[in-house]
Amino acid sequence: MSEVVKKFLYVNRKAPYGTIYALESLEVVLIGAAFDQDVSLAFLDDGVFQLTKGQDTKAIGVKNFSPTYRALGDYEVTKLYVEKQSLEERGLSEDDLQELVWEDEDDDWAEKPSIRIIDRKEMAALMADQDVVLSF
Amino acid sequence: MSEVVKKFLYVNRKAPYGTIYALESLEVVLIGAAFDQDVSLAFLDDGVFQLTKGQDTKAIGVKNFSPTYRALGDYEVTKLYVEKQSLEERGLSEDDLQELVWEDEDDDWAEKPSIRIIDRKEMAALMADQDVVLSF
Amino acid sequence: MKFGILISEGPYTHQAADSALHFTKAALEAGHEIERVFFYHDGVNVGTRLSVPPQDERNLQQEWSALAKEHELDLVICIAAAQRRGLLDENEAKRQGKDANNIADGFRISGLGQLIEMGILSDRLMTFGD
Amino acid sequence: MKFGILISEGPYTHQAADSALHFTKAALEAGHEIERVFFYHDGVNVGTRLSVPPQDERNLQQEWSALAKEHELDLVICIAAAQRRGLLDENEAKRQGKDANNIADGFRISGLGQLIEMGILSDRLMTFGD
Amino acid sequence: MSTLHTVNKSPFATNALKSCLDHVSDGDSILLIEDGVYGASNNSAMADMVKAKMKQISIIALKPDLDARGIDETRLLEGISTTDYAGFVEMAAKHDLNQAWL
Amino acid sequence: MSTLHTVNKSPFATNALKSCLDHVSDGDSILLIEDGVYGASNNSAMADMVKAKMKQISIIALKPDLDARGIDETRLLEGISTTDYAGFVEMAAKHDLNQAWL
Repeated sequence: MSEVVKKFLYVNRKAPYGTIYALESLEVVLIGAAFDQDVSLAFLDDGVFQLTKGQDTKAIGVKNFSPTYRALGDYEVTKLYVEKQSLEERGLSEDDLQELVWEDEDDDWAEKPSIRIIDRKEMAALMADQDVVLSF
Repeated sequence: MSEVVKKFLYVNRKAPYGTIYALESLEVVLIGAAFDQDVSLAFLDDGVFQLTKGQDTKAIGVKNFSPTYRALGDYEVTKLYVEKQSLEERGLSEDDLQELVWEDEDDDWAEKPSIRIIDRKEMAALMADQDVVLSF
Repeated sequence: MKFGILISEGPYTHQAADSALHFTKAALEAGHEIERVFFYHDGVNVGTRLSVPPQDERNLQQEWSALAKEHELDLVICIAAAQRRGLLDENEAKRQGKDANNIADGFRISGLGQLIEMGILSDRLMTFGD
Repeated sequence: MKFGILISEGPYTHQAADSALHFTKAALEAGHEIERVFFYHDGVNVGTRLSVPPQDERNLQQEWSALAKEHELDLVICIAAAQRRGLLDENEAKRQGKDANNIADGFRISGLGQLIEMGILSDRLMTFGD
Repeated sequence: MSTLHTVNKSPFATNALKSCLDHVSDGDSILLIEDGVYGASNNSAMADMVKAKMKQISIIALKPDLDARGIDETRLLEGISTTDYAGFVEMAAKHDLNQAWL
Repeated sequence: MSTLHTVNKSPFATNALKSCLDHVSDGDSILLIEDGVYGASNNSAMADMVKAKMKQISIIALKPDLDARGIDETRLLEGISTTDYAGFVEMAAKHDLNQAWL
């Protein structure tokens, strides 16, 4: 719609299912992908829980949207920054998260990881270097 | 409506104005007063902020409901338990709270204080000794 | 045993209305009675018939309405909370001069006294909120 | 300077819709432009014309509608969030087979793309939520 | 007299679990539901606070909510048991009182 | 480049202020609004955490929200200034970016 390319950061600080913010944040990301902006996602505090493996919502009757994160690569949303300290405080490591990948067109469609574990300082720097921050 | 008298405790743990829970809790207390039950109010955590003096909401355009606490005595709601540790953590003392009183019919209408500062242990004991707890 | 159920948050935004639904179903299956279900704060929004959640998600209003029909549950929406949030039945709409109402089948609007009464008449009052 | 305003919580329950209103008024008074006001999550409930807050309280829907009229503001309610929560305009009601609608004057329902577009077109995007 | 306390918030996000733990009486139970089940996980910064109370009271986590969040048995703090909605109802009936920490 | 961070939660209730303080950059400002203004009060258990960051960044509290909650100037942490909605708008324009800590 315009040739402006802005840096958009989606900040996810809340756990999934207890409240709807994680799901409705993901809905914005999916729609936003069509706008060809420079998109990053940040997961910190309880937001890191959104990416954990093995979510099974059958018994609470709520839609399991965790598989949708695996589709983000196809939408060219490939930069998911996860804060190391937030994982550690919650007793989690990278192994507890889903494996998310994207295919790099410029590198013979090689599969590359979308999740990048960064520390708190790098997260602060990432946040400072944006044009638009959307908080959920 | 019935001759059962139950011990009702209204637990207030949230600050006023940022969310509506404090106001809508007070509305339940006022209606509940007509039912002749044994009513107590507990203020702990951010709930202690509900009782502070000097609230002036003009500039935020929201109704100031702090004067309503002063009317509770007339509704025979006379037991407002405030947790000492919650006050201290917030840098508050009893002097920062409104003075709330009730008139004791059995003591020649003597004015008595409605606020009772109790410590955490007494608060736990108060909570355990109820028939119905309503949490806000 | 008689349970009273208090729901303090709106559907979908918070899980409270889901948890309360599952608890209520489990209580009925175990042979308990449900004295009343009272909707307060944003909980009143569970009772709008105008919601249209995505096809692949649960419809909480319909599930509550169906459960109420099956078990003759008393689903009560607080009138004061409902007025603030725009939840009306036909009478309220008329009384307030509004041209539409949005309450769903199986819900009724009444006063806060019904919450206190539920506390008195129930053996246990369970709160689901935020 | 152009501001975009995002409101993520419902009226009265959270102060967010109040804070956003005061900010928007102050921005207009200072001579800034408001690119758009976008209502998401429970924020969509600001736009119901069926709310009847107590007489001695502010009426947030009416204040937003009046401000929009005076300054030709674009008040956009997210369609996906609105469907879940039962906020409909006449078209949506028809499309969904509902017998009533509840949107207030001055608000319009549209897609999430309008939020992204607001982020692109505004100099600053301000978020008021919970 | 004993109370069933329910906690539905993540202990990393709000002070609800901490405040609940500070106000329980001997013989009470805490049922962790919704985002509250994160308080049942081991190796977290909250684990010691939770463990310290487990001599005095029982802590139970709702399995449907654990499952939704991908928390399996290997990630539970030792001594925390799980239950389903039927068990939740049973616990509510067994205790004299319910207190929700919202 | 600098950011205006807004915090609208009580620091005694949620971790929003703490997380914000952990992620600010030099030259940023934090504006405390709504229940966030409780973070501006002195003598509280949170005061040291807030004070520690004040060399690096400015912390401002919204006066209409302080007034609503009965927090007068004698109760403010030293070094915290106040502003009104017009000042809020000015700050938002002056900084390059707004980040809300919800």
